[in-house]
Amino acid sequence: MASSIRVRATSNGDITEVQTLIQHPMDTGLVKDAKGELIPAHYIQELKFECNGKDVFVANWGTAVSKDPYVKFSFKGAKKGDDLKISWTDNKGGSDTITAKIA
Amino acid sequence: MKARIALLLGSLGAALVAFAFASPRVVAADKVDPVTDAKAFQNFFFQKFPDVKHEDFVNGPYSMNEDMKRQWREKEEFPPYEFALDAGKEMFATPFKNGKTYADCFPNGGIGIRQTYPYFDEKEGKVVTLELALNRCREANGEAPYSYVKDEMASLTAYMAFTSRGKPMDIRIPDDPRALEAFENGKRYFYTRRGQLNFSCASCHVQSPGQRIRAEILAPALGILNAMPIYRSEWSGMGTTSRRFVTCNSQTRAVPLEPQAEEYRDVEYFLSYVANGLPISGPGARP
Amino acid sequence: MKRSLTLAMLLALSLAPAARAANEADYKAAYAAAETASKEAAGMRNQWTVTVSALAAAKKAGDGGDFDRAIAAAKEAEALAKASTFQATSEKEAWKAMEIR
Amino acid sequence: MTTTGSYPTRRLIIQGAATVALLGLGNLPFAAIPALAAANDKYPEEAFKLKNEADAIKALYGRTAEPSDKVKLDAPEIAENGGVVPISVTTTLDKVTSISFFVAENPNALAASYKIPDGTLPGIANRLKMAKTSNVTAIVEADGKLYSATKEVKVTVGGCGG
Repeated sequence: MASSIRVRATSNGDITEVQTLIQHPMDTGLVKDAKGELIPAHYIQELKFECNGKDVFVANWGTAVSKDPYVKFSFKGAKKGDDLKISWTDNKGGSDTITAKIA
Repeated sequence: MKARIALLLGSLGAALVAFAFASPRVVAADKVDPVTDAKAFQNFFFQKFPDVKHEDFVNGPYSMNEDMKRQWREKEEFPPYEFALDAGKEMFATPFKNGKTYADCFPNGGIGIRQTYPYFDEKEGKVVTLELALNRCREANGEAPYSYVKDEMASLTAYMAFTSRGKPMDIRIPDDPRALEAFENGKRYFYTRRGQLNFSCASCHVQSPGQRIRAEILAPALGILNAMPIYRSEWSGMGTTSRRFVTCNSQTRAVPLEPQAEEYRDVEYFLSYVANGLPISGPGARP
Repeated sequence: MKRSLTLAMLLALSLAPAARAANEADYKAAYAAAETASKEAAGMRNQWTVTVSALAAAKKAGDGGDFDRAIAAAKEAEALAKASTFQATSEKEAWKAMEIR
Repeated sequence: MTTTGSYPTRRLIIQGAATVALLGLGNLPFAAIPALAAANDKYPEEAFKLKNEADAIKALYGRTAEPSDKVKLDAPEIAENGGVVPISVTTTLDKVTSISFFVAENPNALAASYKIPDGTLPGIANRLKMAKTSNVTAIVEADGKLYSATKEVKVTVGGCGG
């Protein structure tokens, strides 16, 4: 199954812009399903980006982050071809990770 | 006194002439004339919204409101239909149990043809939509049909729409009285009021596009299906044209018809034909 | 005097049925009428969602023995169904008024 | 610590204990900030549970923020849908170490908190959920101080009825 993480990392000059879209329900635990039962909270808590052996961005998310969450940021100190490791863990212990090449 | 009478007679005469002039137009309209209808339909919107670029109408509410357009642009940077698109591409390439694939069912392998759907099938004498053709292809190859409303069907149509992005809508009406009747049936459905709220599609999408209905900006009817299938934040998921018709019906408190009912296929035929020439922009992201 | 007497009797008569609790037969009759009206609306493919829910409410109340409420709901369903059939028939021509020409 | 004979050792030990205690105490306020900063490394469970925005800010950063026009918060006037509200922030402040977003009227005010290591630009775009019309606040922690920007975003349901 394809990874749940879609990433676009493009570098121009010293700045690399990173956009990520993750396939995840991000359930708040406050919503009822068709049968009227509460859908338990199920959301990504931490999303980490590492490049050249150091964290370049760490996101701590609550239940107010949208379904199929998206985040965009930029950082310096990387160049085309470097590896960018992205990994997330959610409140149910689920996780996923991929390594993408900076274009 | 005499002047006033003359004035009265004059205006009466003018009114009569105007009426005479207009009435053949009304009479002519009863004979189904899709070409004139399409021209009138497009001109109505081009005149009502002179500063909206013609091809922009296919972006629905975002062609009507700057603040919404900005939110849309931001979403389109990494659109939420990305997953459905990838899933559709993968499904399109995965062969059926009998080894065939969707490409064998469609002209040009199914790539870049969405703009010709729906088409009028002269053998069967009815409108065939992309969704109907896809399920027919599955059944012809021994596979179970998909729901017409979301999930797999939305992913497949998303991929096929994506391969047609930018191509102008190109719907043809063959010279066949049944095709003209289907077009007319679609037009009638579009303008007919229904549900306890007594709205027709036109009440919202012709009389008040650009205005708000609670938080939403109403899309113009011109090119309203060019972006199908759409990812709606409201559904937090994908939806096909059928799903949109079904939900619109229930919002006016009309009991929806079956997803591929004749009226739905015909109104899709009508709305696609009058949007001829405007680019395909599917899959779309909507509120 | 005679006239006012007959008036009073008439009044009493009309009040009488409401006085005694609506019974199952009345409910059955009201529900049947509502059902035929709603079938007619469905036949014209112009059923309203509120008709369906009013009919369901009538049936639920009826099954529960609350015939007063069941009859009220059935009457409402019938009225809604009739309104939707009226809408369908009048729209047969009325839609042209909105058409873009 | 070298011990000089038994008697002094006891005094030394007591003295040692005292200093350690002092240090410990003294450390608390200092430790509080690094601890909190350290807490940043750990998932700030507490802050995400709090309903009220001010409490959440305190729990996360240990102090309050002052509005600053150097923090530019970009959010729609009317959200097209409460489930997907595109919100982004940029700032000209430097030495930024953390950025967080708060939606006052949400069940829990703190929506997202980001750590900005050295070398990462202080600008983030994300999509948040909003329960209803509310003030959205972005907080930037720069050089140990907190700066904020707030904007009201209107949210309501769409559609005509159903």
